[in-house]
Amino acid sequence: MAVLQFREAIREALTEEMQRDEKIILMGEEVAEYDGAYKVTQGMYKEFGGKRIIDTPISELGFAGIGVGAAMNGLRPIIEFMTFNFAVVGIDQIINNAAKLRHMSGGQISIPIVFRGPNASGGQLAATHSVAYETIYAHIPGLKVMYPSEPGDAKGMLKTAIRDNDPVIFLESEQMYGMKGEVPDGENLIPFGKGKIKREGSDVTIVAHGKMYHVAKQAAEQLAKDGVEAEIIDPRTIKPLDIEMIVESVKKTNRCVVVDETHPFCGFSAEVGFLIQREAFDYLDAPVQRVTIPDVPAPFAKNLLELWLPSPKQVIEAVKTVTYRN
Amino acid sequence: MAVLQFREAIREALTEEMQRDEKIILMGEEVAEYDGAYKVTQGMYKEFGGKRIIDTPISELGFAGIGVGAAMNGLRPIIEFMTFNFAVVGIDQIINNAAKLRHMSGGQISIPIVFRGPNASGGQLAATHSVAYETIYAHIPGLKVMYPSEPGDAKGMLKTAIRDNDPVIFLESEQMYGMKGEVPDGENLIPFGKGKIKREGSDVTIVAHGKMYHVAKQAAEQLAKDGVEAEIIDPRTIKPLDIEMIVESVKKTNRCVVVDETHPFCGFSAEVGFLIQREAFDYLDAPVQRVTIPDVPAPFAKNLLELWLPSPKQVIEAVKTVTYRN
Amino acid sequence: MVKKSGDGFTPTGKVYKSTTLPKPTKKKHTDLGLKDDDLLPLFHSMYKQRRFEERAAQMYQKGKFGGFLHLYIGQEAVSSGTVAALNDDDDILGAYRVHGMALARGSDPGRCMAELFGKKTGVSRGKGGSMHFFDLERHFWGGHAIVGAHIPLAAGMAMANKYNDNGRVVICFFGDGAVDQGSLNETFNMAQLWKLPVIFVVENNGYSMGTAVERHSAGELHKRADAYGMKNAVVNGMDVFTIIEKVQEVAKDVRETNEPWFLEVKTYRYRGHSMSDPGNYRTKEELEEFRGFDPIERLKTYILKNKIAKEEDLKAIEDEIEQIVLDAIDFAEESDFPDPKELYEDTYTQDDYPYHV
Amino acid sequence: MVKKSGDGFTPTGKVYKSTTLPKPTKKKHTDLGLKDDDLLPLFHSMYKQRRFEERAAQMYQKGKFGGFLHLYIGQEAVSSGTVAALNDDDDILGAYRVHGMALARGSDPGRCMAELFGKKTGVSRGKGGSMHFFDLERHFWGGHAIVGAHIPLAAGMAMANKYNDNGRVVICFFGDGAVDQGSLNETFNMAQLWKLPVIFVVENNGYSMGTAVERHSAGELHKRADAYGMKNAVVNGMDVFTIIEKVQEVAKDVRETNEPWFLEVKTYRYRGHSMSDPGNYRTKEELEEFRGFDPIERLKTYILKNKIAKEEDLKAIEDEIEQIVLDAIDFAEESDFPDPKELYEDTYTQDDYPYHV
Ligand SMILES: Cc1ncc(C[n+]2csc(CCOP(=O)(O)OP(=O)(O)O)c2C)c(N)n1
Ligand SMILES: Cc1ncc(C[n+]2csc(CCOP(=O)(O)OP(=O)(O)O)c2C)c(N)n1
Ligand SMILES: [Mg+2]
Ligand SMILES: [Mg+2]
Repeated sequence: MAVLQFREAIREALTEEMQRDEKIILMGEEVAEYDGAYKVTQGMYKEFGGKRIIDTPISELGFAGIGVGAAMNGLRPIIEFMTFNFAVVGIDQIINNAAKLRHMSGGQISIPIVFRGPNASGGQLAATHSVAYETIYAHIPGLKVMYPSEPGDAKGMLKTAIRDNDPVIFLESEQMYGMKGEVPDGENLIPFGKGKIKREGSDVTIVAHGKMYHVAKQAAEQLAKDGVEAEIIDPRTIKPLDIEMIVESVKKTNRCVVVDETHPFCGFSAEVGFLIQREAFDYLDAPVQRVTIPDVPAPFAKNLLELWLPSPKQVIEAVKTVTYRN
Repeated sequence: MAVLQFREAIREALTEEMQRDEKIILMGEEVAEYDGAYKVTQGMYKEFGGKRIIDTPISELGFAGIGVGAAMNGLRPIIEFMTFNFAVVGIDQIINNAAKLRHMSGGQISIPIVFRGPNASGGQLAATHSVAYETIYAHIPGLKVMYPSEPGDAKGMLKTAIRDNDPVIFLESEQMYGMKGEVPDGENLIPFGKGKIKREGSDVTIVAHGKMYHVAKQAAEQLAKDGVEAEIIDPRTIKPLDIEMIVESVKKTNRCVVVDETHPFCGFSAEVGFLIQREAFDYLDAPVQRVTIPDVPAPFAKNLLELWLPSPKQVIEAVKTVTYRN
Repeated sequence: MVKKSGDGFTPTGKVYKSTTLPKPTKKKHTDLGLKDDDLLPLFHSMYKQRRFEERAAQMYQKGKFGGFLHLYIGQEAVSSGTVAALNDDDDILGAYRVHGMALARGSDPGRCMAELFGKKTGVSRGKGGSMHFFDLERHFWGGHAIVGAHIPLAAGMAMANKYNDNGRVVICFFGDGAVDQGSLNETFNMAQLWKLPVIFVVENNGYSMGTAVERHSAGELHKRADAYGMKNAVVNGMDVFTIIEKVQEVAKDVRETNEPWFLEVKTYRYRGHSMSDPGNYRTKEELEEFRGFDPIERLKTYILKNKIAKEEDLKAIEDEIEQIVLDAIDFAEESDFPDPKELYEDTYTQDDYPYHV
Repeated sequence: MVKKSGDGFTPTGKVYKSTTLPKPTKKKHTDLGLKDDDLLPLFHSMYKQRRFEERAAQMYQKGKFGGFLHLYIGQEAVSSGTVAALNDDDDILGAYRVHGMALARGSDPGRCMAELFGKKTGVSRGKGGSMHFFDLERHFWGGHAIVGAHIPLAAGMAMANKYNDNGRVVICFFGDGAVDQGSLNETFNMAQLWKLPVIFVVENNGYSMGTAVERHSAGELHKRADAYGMKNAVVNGMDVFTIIEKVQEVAKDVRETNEPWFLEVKTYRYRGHSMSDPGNYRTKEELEEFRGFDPIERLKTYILKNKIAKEEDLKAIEDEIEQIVLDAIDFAEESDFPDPKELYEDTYTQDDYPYHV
């Protein structure tokens, strides 16, 4: 078990897969000669050269579409968005081409492509640079969506994403890139749609993925001191979602809080809550609660941004609500 | 009370508002000389001329952004997308500029703009041309989202949208344009966030907007024959949502089915279901159920498309489920 | 010509002669490497498209199928010429007016008609319809109906071809309306910068739906390539020999240099944009004038004048095609609709993907 | 110069002298309609930007604020020259490297610094930060950080100006990296077709983050306008007189004709792309060479050589500015953070908007 930074775990996945399969290429802004805006691809240009690690202009629509075209025609492109906020100008290629071409061609086309990069808030970058996009991608059929919370998961999940023959949205976090964690040696493929119980507990289920897992974890540690044992489920894959694991847990704890960095309205938190009430209605002792960013764009000011981001305190409050300790 | 086609009601709203306020302009593909791809703007070019009714190239990103810029600088643009499927190439201007500029400028900028056009399936047009986008827009703070189901609502809602100083997404339906309905004479402004109980009933609440209202209505008529009285709520505004009205109704009926033409995962139906379980937990006698299009892109083949679209039959099934009549 | 309005924004006024045809080639078929025997198949190819679509329009009007139907009638020299000029494994992409291109590439007329009907025997298994023909066996890659969105795909396919050094060229067709989408410019820049073996072709038929090209695009279309230093040319699209000549020449250059090209092909569609379009934006005279340049008639005249075949040989082909198209309709009619379970097929490659409800 | 790699895609290799400067104007300030008295304010304007940013960088390094910080140092001739050439009610938009432009337009240094600090007294009330300065009173419209996304906004603002016939011109700045966004092309087409009174300016500083312009854009940037028949020119951006001359001339033409322009201004940024960029993609020699063209030093030399002011006059201005900037820092430091309730302000104009939870 090596201890690696998040970015190193991702780099290992990329590198090992590229060594394994020469049809894999990697494109994006500053990925090659600059060694990556966030140094995820450091050294890879040197190792694989300009035919496989490709710097692009700031043309997200264009290079996302070029990636899809290359995938249709036999390559296995990995597209890095400097952040997913910038993917919005190219989102048509993801929503209308990557996600739908297989369907519209009656299954003739396959599109083995991974779109990856940092998602959600990266600190004080203001409204356009802070959105968590998993909700929007997960809403669109034809895509698979992953968002790891720890380096070990990241490596195993990314390898799965790269080997898959369908388009995958693979979300990372600029703020987690430096975070360290254990990464299993050898090959450790983590399948789609398999969550992980990252903390066992019997009093409440907390569903939290990506950066929010760490918020949930802090809250759980605090709650434990008050004698409340939270079970934390990190779904890891957003879509397809491991709803079975969540329902199983809720059947045990009878209570659930969803922590989510996307906006509340029609957000991932809503889906989880909806599914739980539908699948575990008779087991619920309290309505499912959610802790999300609010229904406003990200502010720049430090104090407002702190208010804006979900906090362990809010999670604790929500747990108190579902456990009727208020 | 005049009886008008849906497209006529929209045209009346557009025309009356443009007569009232000369800062209003209307832009889009084929809106002027061609009289509108779906004839919504018929005759308006003749009445208002090329300075106010403006044909655009097929450049959704460009003209959406030009609209936002014009709105920032004192005009009140109405942007017609030939359909909202094509707005996806321009969505960055909506999500990142229209929705966020006021916030990022600390309230200095206001953006009185309406983006309107047909949404969701328009018949056998296949995967890229059949998506209902209200879920995605409603997820993004900074926008308001409306989707009328009847001509009378359409006129009153569109007038409100046009007079508002915030960006509004106003969704219509190609398939409803020919549908007739009563339109109140005189000015009848329908405010944001006010739903309407379109059918009273005590056995189950059905929430359905836009085209789905008519599916719900058919189902309700059928159900009535079996002695089940459904209350139908058409929220009309998707965001802000009249959740109070829905919760009020559910407190009476204790059961709810949401009918929604967007995809299920993180869809509008999930939000409504989530909110109900949170706000009316103790009143629910059964989990909220939903009837949506499935989690696959729209197929072309007629028989598959019929399967794909929500049907009164599915609504009846769902009502049977929540009333435990299965 | 376009009047510019003083106070409006978009140039306005009825447009006469939206597009002016450059001169056709003066070369004979033998100068283009075509044998006498190649001409009847060319005629066959063009006429097949024409009759297929005329019949498809009838079927549409009879209510045999729904959705949009965009006819290619008038533009057949472009498809047939292109296919004649390229290798069979060169990759072709088109927009949503592609019945002609698919048929020219050899897609089975029955399977094409079945696709219009939404049958499971269709070229896209009934999932795509008129706008989304795909026939990968024939290197025909669709069928794309978000205007401009397939332009990057073409460059990406060319990237893969270059990567694999397989000598294949990609050719990508789109309408004059698509030239205004930013996807074109982003792609042109990368195609030129990265030296991608791809030919971009705008079929400038004078109109984007009801909007004359002068009303939607500033400047001449082919000049959009100049900005990137990309090679480009304007070509007569009503003459199949001209298309063959130019596409041969360009494909050769692309194969040798890996450098992209942009061709502006001036052509004309006789029918409305789609079945519901009355075409009030153009004059009868203009339509008549262009019918006078009909590519099929033109080839016919050439064949007869040069005594390559006789009237009755051509008639025989016409009859043969009539039968092919009628058979195609029968095939489509008799084919089954997709099975309900097919709704959940073809979205993911993963067989056991757990769809959400 | 760029090496093209045989098997790769993007041109590769270290780039020396990423940008070559066109000749500066030979005109004297009086030829440009400037009086002697106008020169010290120009110096003031440029030097203020320089010192403001140098101090801002220090504050950033001290951890006084977070987020990105993109410095404009080296490019000050562009902002100061532009402001000098335009009317005060002409509308200016910029990208995310805009401290200089706002200061040149007269935004209060204290409020600018406060914005960096995220304080409620900031030009954007602490909601925008470094990348999103807005000062509508001064017709300064931001501060836009999605690369290329403000280009259509500028055209839309010009549309409104034309509609209202108010004689205002819009000028829109963006970097060489933004030229590759399709938003530019879509906007250029409509601006030309619709005759919109807008000046687009690419500040070509040789690099888009770490990518030299030859590595991200095919062809010369100003030629992107040729495709639309849009007037364009290339200008030396290290000389403030050249900017004044050209912007005056272009603005006059735009006001008279309502026709758009595209200017390529060649300039250079001395610092990294942002605070975290070590700048390994360029040589020290190149940086030194461009520091040799420093616009502030250049104006200083001109003023002294032409005896418009003395060393000590300039020194006095420098001291004054030093104090202004220190005061700005104090103001920022002492200002309050926004009230928590402000989180829910400024999203909608509607006061009682019922936010969801
Ligand atoms: C992005 C997008 N916007 C709008 C449309 C609607 N639309 C379909 S075809 C068309 C006109 C295209 O004209 P052109 O490119 O000249 O092709 P032609 O019809 O002449 O073959 C329009 C506006 C669309 N399909 N996609
Ligand atoms: C759409 C989009 N893609 C990527 C980015 C990330 N990004 C910010 S600045 C930048 C480089 C822009 O360079 P240039 O336009 O030359 O401006 P300069 O920094 O030189 O002033 C990049 C890639 C972004 N903000 N928006
Ligand atoms: Mg056309
Ligand atoms: Mg630059």
